[in-house]
Amino acid sequence: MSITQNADVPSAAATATPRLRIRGLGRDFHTRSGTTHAVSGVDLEIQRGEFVALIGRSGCGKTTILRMIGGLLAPTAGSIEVDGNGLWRDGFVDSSVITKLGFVFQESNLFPWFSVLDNIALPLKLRGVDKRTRRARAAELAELVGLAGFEKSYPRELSGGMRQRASIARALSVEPDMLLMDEPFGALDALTREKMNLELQRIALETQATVVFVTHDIPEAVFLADRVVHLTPRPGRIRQIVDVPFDKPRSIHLQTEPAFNDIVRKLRSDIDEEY
Amino acid sequence: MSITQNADVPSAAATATPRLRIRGLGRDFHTRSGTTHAVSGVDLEIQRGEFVALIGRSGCGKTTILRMIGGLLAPTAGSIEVDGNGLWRDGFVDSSVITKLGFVFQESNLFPWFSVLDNIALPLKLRGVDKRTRRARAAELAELVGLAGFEKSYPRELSGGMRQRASIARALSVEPDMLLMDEPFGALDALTREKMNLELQRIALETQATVVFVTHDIPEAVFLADRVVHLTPRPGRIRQIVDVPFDKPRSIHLQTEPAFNDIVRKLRSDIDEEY
Amino acid sequence: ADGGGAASSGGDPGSGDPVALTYVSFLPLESLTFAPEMMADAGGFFEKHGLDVTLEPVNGTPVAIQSVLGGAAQVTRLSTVDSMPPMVDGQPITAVGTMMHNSILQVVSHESNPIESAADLEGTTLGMGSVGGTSEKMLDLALADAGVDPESVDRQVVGVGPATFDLVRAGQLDGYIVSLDTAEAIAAANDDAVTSPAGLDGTPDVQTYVATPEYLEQSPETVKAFLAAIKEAVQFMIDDEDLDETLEILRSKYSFANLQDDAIAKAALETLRTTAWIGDGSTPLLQNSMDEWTGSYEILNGAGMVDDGDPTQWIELDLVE
Amino acid sequence: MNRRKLMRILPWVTTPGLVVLLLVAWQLAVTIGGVNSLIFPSPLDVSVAGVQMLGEPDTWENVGLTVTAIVTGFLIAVVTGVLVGVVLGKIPWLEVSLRPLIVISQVVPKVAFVPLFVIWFGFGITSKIVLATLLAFFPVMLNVLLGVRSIERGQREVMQSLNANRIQTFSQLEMRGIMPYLFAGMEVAIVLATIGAIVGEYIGGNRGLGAMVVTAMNALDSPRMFAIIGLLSVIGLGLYLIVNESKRFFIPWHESVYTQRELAVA
Amino acid sequence: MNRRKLMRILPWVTTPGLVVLLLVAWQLAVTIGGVNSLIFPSPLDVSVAGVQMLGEPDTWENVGLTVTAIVTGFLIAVVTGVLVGVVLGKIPWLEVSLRPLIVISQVVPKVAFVPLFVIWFGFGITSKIVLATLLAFFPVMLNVLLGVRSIERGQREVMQSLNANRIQTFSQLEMRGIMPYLFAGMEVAIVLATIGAIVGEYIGGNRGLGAMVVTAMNALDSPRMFAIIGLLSVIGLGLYLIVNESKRFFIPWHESVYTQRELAVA
Ligand SMILES: Nc1ncnc2c1ncn2[C@@H]1O[C@H](COP(=O)(O)OP(=O)(O)OP(=O)(O)O)[C@@H](O)[C@H]1O
Ligand SMILES: Nc1ncnc2c1ncn2[C@@H]1O[C@H](COP(=O)(O)OP(=O)(O)OP(=O)(O)O)[C@@H](O)[C@H]1O
Ligand SMILES: [Mg+2]
Ligand SMILES: [Mg+2]
Repeated sequence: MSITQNADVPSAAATATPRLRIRGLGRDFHTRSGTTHAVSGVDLEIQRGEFVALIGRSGCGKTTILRMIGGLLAPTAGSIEVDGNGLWRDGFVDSSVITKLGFVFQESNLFPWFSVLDNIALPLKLRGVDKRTRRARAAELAELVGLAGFEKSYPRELSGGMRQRASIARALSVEPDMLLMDEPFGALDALTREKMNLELQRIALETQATVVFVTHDIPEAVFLADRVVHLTPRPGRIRQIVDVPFDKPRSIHLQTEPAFNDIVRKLRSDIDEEY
Repeated sequence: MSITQNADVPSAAATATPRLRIRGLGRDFHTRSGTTHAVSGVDLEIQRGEFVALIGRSGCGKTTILRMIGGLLAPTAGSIEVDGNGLWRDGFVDSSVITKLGFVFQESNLFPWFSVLDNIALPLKLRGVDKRTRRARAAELAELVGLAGFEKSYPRELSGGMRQRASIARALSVEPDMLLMDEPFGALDALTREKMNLELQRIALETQATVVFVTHDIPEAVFLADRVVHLTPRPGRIRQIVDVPFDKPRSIHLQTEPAFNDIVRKLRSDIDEEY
Repeated sequence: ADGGGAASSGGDPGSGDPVALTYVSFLPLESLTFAPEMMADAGGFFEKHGLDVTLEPVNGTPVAIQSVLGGAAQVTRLSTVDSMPPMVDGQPITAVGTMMHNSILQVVSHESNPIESAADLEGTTLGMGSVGGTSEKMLDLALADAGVDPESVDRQVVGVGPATFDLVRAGQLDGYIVSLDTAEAIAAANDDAVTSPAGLDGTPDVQTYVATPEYLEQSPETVKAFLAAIKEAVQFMIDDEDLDETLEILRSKYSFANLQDDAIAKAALETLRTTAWIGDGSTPLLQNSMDEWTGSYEILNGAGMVDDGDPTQWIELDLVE
Repeated sequence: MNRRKLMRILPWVTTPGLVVLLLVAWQLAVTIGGVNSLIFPSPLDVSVAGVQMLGEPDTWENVGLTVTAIVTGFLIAVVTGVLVGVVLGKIPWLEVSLRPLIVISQVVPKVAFVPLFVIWFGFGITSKIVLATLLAFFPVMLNVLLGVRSIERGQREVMQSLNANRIQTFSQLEMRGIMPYLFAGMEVAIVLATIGAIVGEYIGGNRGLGAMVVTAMNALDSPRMFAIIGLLSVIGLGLYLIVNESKRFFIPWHESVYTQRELAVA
Repeated sequence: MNRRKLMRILPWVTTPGLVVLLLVAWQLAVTIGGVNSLIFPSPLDVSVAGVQMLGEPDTWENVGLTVTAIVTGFLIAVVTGVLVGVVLGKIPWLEVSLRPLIVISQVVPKVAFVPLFVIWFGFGITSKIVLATLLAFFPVMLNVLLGVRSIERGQREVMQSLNANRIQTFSQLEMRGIMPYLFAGMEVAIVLATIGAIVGEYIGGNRGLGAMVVTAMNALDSPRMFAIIGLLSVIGLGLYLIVNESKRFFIPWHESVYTQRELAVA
């Protein structure tokens, strides 16, 4: 499957309602030490099944944007529409708008009172899936993320990377059609990471999920995404949106091709300029 | 300065007492779901001023080793000597052995009741440095890690990467002569990371600090370290120790040189074999 | 207000600074039961006898006894039902003067089911301040005296205030035991209330001041001065025909509803000065009577409420002049 | 490992040891120090009275009554305390409005309302249960309130992102997150429920161990009184330990439970 | 922003509103429902008595005494509770050995020790302070204990890695980490200290508001008794609110404080 769009006016040509339409999105934080303009004037449209990566310097507002899209943080400006329906209304979220959401947090946020398996199965439990089915599914996912053998462990008995993988498995358990991931592979070694990248690509294609993916790894962003959104900090604004034209599914060997590395290099030098 | 050693018998030739001598180090965890052999039979000698990187798959025992060296977790086998003095005795730590320790944790572990500045200045406070001096030093360090302007913020008002940087600044504030770092740059974007790598190299050289550095980024490990220790998981054992022969200080351009990439590639393929 | 004038003459127990003494009452002072102490205090009788008396209320007779035994206080006032058991046990307390010669406890009941004699108590549910306390002991004595089965009376702990009368009205209680002035107040406020000693006054209960023999040995003059002051205070109230001056003096220092109400206060004081304080009139005020004392002992002993002992050991007869 | 076992055995050694020490000191104070036996009877006298008292069937009936009052009051307090605590914890404006009234209901001297209690609830066990509940409610509610407020934002966001409804958020997150707080509250609450039930027995009716204490006191039978108090203490302690120990089953995952275990090892 | 202001103002509106509502219901119950005015005098009678009472200089002296006893007892309980809680929190074997005795000291009916109190501490304020302390100590200690145990392992390790000594670990980490727990404990403690001081005044002596309640009760002056109880409630509430509000200054960083603020915004 191949997604092709015009590079500079994202989604302007789209005829159907986009999965996600973000207009003039902004968020300020008021604290003791003054006001932080974390995000400001972000416009973005994302189609169903599209994979968008957010990159940018630490503190540029990636997490803030993701939390607003996920219905966790009220914007102080602008609007977010999901399938044409407003997500935020007067600071309150309309949660009926996103039903099958998978959110991978920057911190793993596992529940200390549940075992790894119960943590992974939690979303299924909330949907009323019966115990046997959800345990089976959770065990599959634990296997997928390389946690086989640790199903009964408590989160505190896991290493940092293992916790992160458990939280990825939890987000995947409901087969989400919208997946918001905040540096999900940040604590993983290169090879586990590569494996997870391929799995994520497979899952996203299979389920036609819309993915917004925050990372600080530029090759990773380019490898996975249909479009890479480059943010600049304070206030967090979109500096550019880069289309990645390679067909999907992509193989790991893509990373050695010059066209791939051209995009990576271009992004890197653009980010470099900020300093 | 250039450190050259025989690759396979680390430090065997060293005549002086090594800064750190680890013998037969092991650690088991007993949990509900059975016993995990997290680390087993690790032998390692590290000289004063040496920079050693630990790499290996997620869950292979890197953090566990670091915590034992830092006096935070009692080994269940083997011994650790610092400057020839035993660190652990009957499960109790002899904390007089390491006095100027800087520990960067995998989680940032900031204190929520302190501002960023107070968090960074905490180690100085414990050493009785007067308020004005420690504030000045903390402000310098905040600047160094790119947190200028956020000195008064509380940890919860920071982004993930900013928290991690604050915890690095905290560890550096006492000018440690032993620095244990657990994936310190894991949540940073590529460019901030590069900058921090250079700063870390400068500081380590200037202060002659002994550094043990956990990372999952192989190029980073090779760029910074005198020796790279490659661990394999369950039980965590040393698979190989690779010497990195380049002179220090190293420039960022080293990363484009073939000799550098040969080492990186070799390590990557060795780790690859594990799968 | 000529209270000081009333105490114009008298002994001279000490010279120089007033002697300090702590008196504990087993109930809060705000009851006319303690009119003598209050009068001695407010009327300056203690002062006149060279005493600096602190009046401290505690919650119940046991604490009062223990305060005296422990030395926190020197004098208290006890009914024989309460004082004789520890005396038999060999506790060091001695009766030094008799304040009241019979119980002033009253039973309050409802006119639809009045309790006016010990016989009426049979089969009732009766409220009282605490289980096993003075009221219950007096009740048991009266029941034994009248030949009523004590088991037939169900006892419940209640607050001994006027509010509890609602329980009587509602039929949850048949009656409850209160002190004299409370009874007067309840009767005054409720037309349907019946108050009566119900036989509780039939048994000779003697209320005496007690102190430890050790203290008596050490400061006999202070005890004598205390008794003399009380005696003069009582005499003053007996002499005060219309009780107006008495009330005025008491009100100069104390203030509570029963005291503020002329009718209730006078009625209660009248009963006290014509019966309880003087008894049958055979002994001078406050003077201990060995006959009365041993008689009371015999009855308690007979009812099985105290063990065998020698009551003459527990009493001093020559402290009131 | 060895130390861990030691920790399990230790309380069975040190606590009785301390108790014996206290008893010896007490006996010495009474026999040598010359404390009046009416104020403070000797442990020997007390144990004689205790043995006799335990032989009376009445005693056991009263124990049953008192324990029933304590446990019932405690359970009601826990259930209502959790409900009120969670609701107020999530609806700040309600909390802000109701808190003063709740506080007043706690500080108000209950003695003034005893007549009302008796009128409403009679002389039976109900008024004791009500008093026990009244006293035990507050620490449970306050700790639950704190617990709800202390739940990590990240964990809350997980539930939000999963579109969990109120009941689910309560059962999967809040109910479990507040457990450590709830247990601290319950430990105070069981103690207060004990006090409440006993006070209730002092001031109304004539049954229960509280009434027995008063009867013995009025009879100036100090040894018996202290024996009853000893019995009461053992009951209170037993109930407390049940609450405390149940923590191990309900929150094995909490730092306060597993660090204790680990401290024995590390 | 607007809502935040509202939250600040709200309690000043709703609480008096609720109080007025209660008073009206009470007045109606008395006048229409025919509750005996001795059991439950009408609010009007009570306020008349209250105004009169507030005019007596004695009242203010008694208020001073009672407040002194409460506050002193509370402060002693907090200091000792924190010390004992921290020490026991860090030395499990000591905790395991002492806990039963501490629990017993709490459940034991204090009434048995009233004579001892009177003998040791006299009729003055001391015995009231002791009772207030005794009651307030337990929740403080228990919550501090829980707090010490709940300190995150990672934060502890930071201090360990910095070679911090015990005092430093206490002052920089434990003292601050336990604050939220301590405050929950102190909120219960101030209420219990109030109860303790008042109970202390019941059992002996004739000063303080507790004694005034008993006096009024014995004097059969219900309106006055309720007026004193009202005054006591206001004092208890005031003290409680001081403790509660001081949280904002001591732990502005804690979820329980700042989420409340944010809830008003988000
Ligand atoms: N407290 C604990 N209790 C039980 N098992 C533990 C505990 N800490 C670590 N382990 C186990 O020890 C092993 C090594 O963990 P460690 O944290 O050292 O891994 P790591 O190499 O740091 O991994 P990562 O890169 O993911 O951080 C893991 O299998 C983990 O489950
Ligand atoms: N709760 C908050 N209160 C105050 N300021 C906040 C809060 N959350 C985020 N910020 C500020 O908003 C800005 C953006 O934060 P955000 O977490 O979105 O960054 P990020 O792009 O995710 O960074 P990182 O890569 O380090 O995770 C930062 O400057 C941060 O200080
Ligand atoms: Mg982020
Ligand atoms: Mg790790």
